Amino acid sequence: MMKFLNIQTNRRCLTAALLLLFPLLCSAELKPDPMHQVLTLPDKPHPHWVWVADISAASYFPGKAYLMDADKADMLGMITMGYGLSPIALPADGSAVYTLERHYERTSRGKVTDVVGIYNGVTLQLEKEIIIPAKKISAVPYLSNVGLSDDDRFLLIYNFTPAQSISVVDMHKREFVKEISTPGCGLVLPSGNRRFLMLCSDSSILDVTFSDDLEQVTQKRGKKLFQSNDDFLTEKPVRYGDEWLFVSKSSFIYPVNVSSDKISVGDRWSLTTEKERTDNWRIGGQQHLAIHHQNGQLFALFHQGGPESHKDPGDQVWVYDVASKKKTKEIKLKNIASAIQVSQDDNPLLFSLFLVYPTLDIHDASSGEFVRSINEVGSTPMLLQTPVLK
Amino acid sequence: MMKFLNIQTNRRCLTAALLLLFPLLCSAELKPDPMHQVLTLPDKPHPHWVWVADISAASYFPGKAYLMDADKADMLGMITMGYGLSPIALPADGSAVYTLERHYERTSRGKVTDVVGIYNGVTLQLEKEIIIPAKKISAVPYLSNVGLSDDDRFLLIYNFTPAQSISVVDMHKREFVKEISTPGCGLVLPSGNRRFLMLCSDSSILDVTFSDDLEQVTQKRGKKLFQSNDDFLTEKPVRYGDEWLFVSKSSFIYPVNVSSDKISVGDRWSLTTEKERTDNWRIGGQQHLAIHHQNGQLFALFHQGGPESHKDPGDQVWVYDVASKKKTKEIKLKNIASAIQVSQDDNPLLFSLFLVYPTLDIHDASSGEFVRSINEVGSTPMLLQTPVLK
Amino acid sequence: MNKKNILDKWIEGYSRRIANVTSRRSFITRLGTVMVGMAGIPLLPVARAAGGDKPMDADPGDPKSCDYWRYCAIDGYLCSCCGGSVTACPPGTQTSSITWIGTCRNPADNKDYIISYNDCCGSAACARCFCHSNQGDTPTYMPFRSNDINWCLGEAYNCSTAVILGVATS
Amino acid sequence: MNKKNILDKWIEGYSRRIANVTSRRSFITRLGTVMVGMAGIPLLPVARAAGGDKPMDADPGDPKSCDYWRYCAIDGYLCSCCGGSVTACPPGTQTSSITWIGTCRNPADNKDYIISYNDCCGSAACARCFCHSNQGDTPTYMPFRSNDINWCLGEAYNCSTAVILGVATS
Repeated sequence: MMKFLNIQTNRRCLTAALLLLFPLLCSAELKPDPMHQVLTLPDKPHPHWVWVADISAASYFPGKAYLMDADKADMLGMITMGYGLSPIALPADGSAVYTLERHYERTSRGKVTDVVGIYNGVTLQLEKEIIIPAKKISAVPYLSNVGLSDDDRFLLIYNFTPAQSISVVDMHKREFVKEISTPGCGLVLPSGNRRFLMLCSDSSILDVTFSDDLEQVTQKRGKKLFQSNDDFLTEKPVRYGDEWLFVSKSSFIYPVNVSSDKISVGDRWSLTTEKERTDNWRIGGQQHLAIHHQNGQLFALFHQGGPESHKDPGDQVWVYDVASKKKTKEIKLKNIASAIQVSQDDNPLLFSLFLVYPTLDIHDASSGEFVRSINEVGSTPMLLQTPVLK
Repeated sequence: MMKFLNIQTNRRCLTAALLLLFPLLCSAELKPDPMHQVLTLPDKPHPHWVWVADISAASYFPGKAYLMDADKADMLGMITMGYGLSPIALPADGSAVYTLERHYERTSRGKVTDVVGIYNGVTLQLEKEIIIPAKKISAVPYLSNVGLSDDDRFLLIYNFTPAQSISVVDMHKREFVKEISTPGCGLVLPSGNRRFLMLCSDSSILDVTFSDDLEQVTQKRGKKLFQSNDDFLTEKPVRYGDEWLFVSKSSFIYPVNVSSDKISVGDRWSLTTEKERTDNWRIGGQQHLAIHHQNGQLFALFHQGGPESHKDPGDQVWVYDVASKKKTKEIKLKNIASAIQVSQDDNPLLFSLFLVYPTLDIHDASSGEFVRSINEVGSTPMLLQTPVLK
Repeated sequence: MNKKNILDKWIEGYSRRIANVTSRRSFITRLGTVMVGMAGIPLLPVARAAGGDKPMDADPGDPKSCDYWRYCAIDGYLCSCCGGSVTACPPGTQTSSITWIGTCRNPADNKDYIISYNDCCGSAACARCFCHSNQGDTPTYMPFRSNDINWCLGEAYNCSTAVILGVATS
Repeated sequence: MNKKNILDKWIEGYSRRIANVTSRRSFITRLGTVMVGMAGIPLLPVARAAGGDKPMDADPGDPKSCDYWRYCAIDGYLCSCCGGSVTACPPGTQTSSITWIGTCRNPADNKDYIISYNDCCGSAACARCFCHSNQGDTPTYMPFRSNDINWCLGEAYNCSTAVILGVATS
């Protein structure tokens, strides 16, 4: 009934065997195409690439990471990551994309397996899976739920079962190393080659250092950063050099310096003037801070809303010079946004999206001008991640 | 750090232990609610229930089956079914819902496992999984891809790998029995207690009978039903008593009678007049026929379109008296539809939906009047199935 | 063509709050990091009608609407729209063993109630009646008032209920 | 607010065809049930620029548009919009070992070409540029011209390409 035909790739004419079945003309104007091609990416990430991670909220899976080229308004590829969504991790050499994936034995039920996926940075093909304790936090995804040590060797994963801990995976040896128990503290904020910070529920910072083999782990609990839950720090800080910049619900920046053995908390400063606070301008959204490292600029997503609107989307991005703590620009977004990110080159782009629409908006981060939108980026995208360029 | 408190259900006040932590007042106007309740369905399905199966086309999984109450405009429950989508099967006693599920070891990749799920008809909890050969067709779901024998004992599953076969599962013994090879023929149309039909690619019908233990299987290949691919029969026939009513691309009905040992093909008759054909009225959509068994009515989904528009949605449902082969009514739908179904009671409802919108529309099947819509039924629903009421 | 879908619902919910720039009164009762844990309690299957009952005078509003008072700190799909009720999970799901809580004011008696938002688990999301309110919501590192966490934890999330634990005195 | 999403795209595609009640000329070339099978051929990874090339004069149209002539019998997401090209799969996917075929007329030379719609597999759907055309499409029981089948078969479906096999004489 069925006949299988082997067709040679890059052939100009179909084989004689095929000609017996199809009335084909070899003098066709268009030649037969090569078969079974799979594209690869360029060797190095481009600064105007951006990963858009989609939580597929109609089911809350699969998590999908779309790689988009902002200049060409084009998609470059994607990775499918299992149940829910965690951020990806991008080593600076561009050689790989690390994913954090949850899989059920029966799609949405049965035995849980959490894995770190190592995808080739050029082919996006899965190279290896590292099975880790099935404890990763299942939540609205924040960048602070997973991170790479500064030298890209250790992947640090925040667990919540609700017992809190950090899973450490050695990406050089490609193996899980150890789980560090961190009761009362959450998130994971890499702060050196063998160091990370966590935020604790009493508003103190946990400062954790570890040795290569994880045999030695030191935990230091700091003082409370704030006194009241009324103005807590959000889970969405950004790293700027040796500092973590936290932002509070009412838009104060708390800088935490990790350059020395003992962390130091700088004076808080406000992103808003008194007039702006009176007018109810405040930070909001799921990913509301971004840093341009070279220019020393902080981008923050603002909207007008009540004190409980800290997760509401914003319609403006305000730009600050971190050194002078001054606002330098207000960018009115084309569309409201729940997440922002900025590219790390000399002509930086501001990326933004609103989780309920699969549209990626691109503005010129310097001029604030709208550049373009890219449609159909998943169904409910939540996170924006740009390649690390060192 | 964390304290676990046991809370009694149906308690009027919280326990003393809890009072130490929460400043609670026992004289509250609203009593504490019972905890950890899970609802059940009534013992018997209601004729105005309808199962809406969603393929989640933004990822093509998970397949979800929503049980909706058309009278109350309410959802009753759902079942999640893994990758892609197959129809469910509903035994007439309402005791169970049978699903056909595909699961990957890693959500969207890795080892494939196909299972038949047996869900309790009242609790919708999974009672048992039967692992079957991982060969079920992965395709746009049609009701004719799976079926129950007339006595509800054997579940028949159409496989396509692309080798074609039928998997037979004994639902009394709850075990897979046998795979029947059926080269060149597809679909599975139950036609008795131990019999099913298939449609073959040369337009003939394959008539298969089998013994309880599947030791004896007889296959009879019939004559070609039509001569040209130009007017093929669609994969969406309906069963009416001892007849399968097939419809062709150009809207001719081919009745196939299975009441005797040898199938008989009745004269074809047209759903459209010559004038209607000239006006390009034709059948379309993914589920375009429905039967009201007691009233002997055939419902068919119509639109105006070219000869290649056989999968396009329709905006009218035409109603026929099967006995007289006459059109008795034209129902103008509130919204265009890709699937229709009809309830099996004395006050029948016509259900319809369009796969790109998660909205279930309900019309009075007798008067044709629009009754109501139910919104938010999945994301891309494709199939409508009503309880079998015997 | 009826285009009202889940996305529109989300937008509606957000837009309402974006439009409302005046701050609503905060009903937060500070509870610290107490976890209401109920692991090991068996499921209590109840027939649908019983589970859907709710005294209307003392408990005003529509449990299928995001405006219902108990939902002041919820984030998810309302079980009332998913085959469950405001206090019960839909058929085919399991209740989460632990929960997050909020404090919501009942407009009928003007009292603040402690609400336990018990998630229903073991199935893909219901995707009906999305509701996202953040009264008293805390960040995920202060977990037990955080609605960003999937409280099904190791299981898949279907929908959220809003169960009264008791009244909070101010 | 930009609300153009996948659903709108689907609607657009359908609406265009619903509006067009005059029948388009059918380009069907009858092939019977021949399957073009290529199991066992290794993947050929190619750099992105090379895979995207396409002679424009002889092959007119935009491979990112559902109107492109090669898509006359396609059903799925266009790999051209998904990181692949009209003939190549996106990074991270695998090509299907077997395919379905269609016959489409190239407006440049007015010849009918046999098109192999090779699916790209192993990942969830790309969900960009949905395109559903049915010229010469057959039911699933006549499988090898049926675009309703997921030709990734045992694997998950990501997107579809449209590869020229050759010209069909009439």
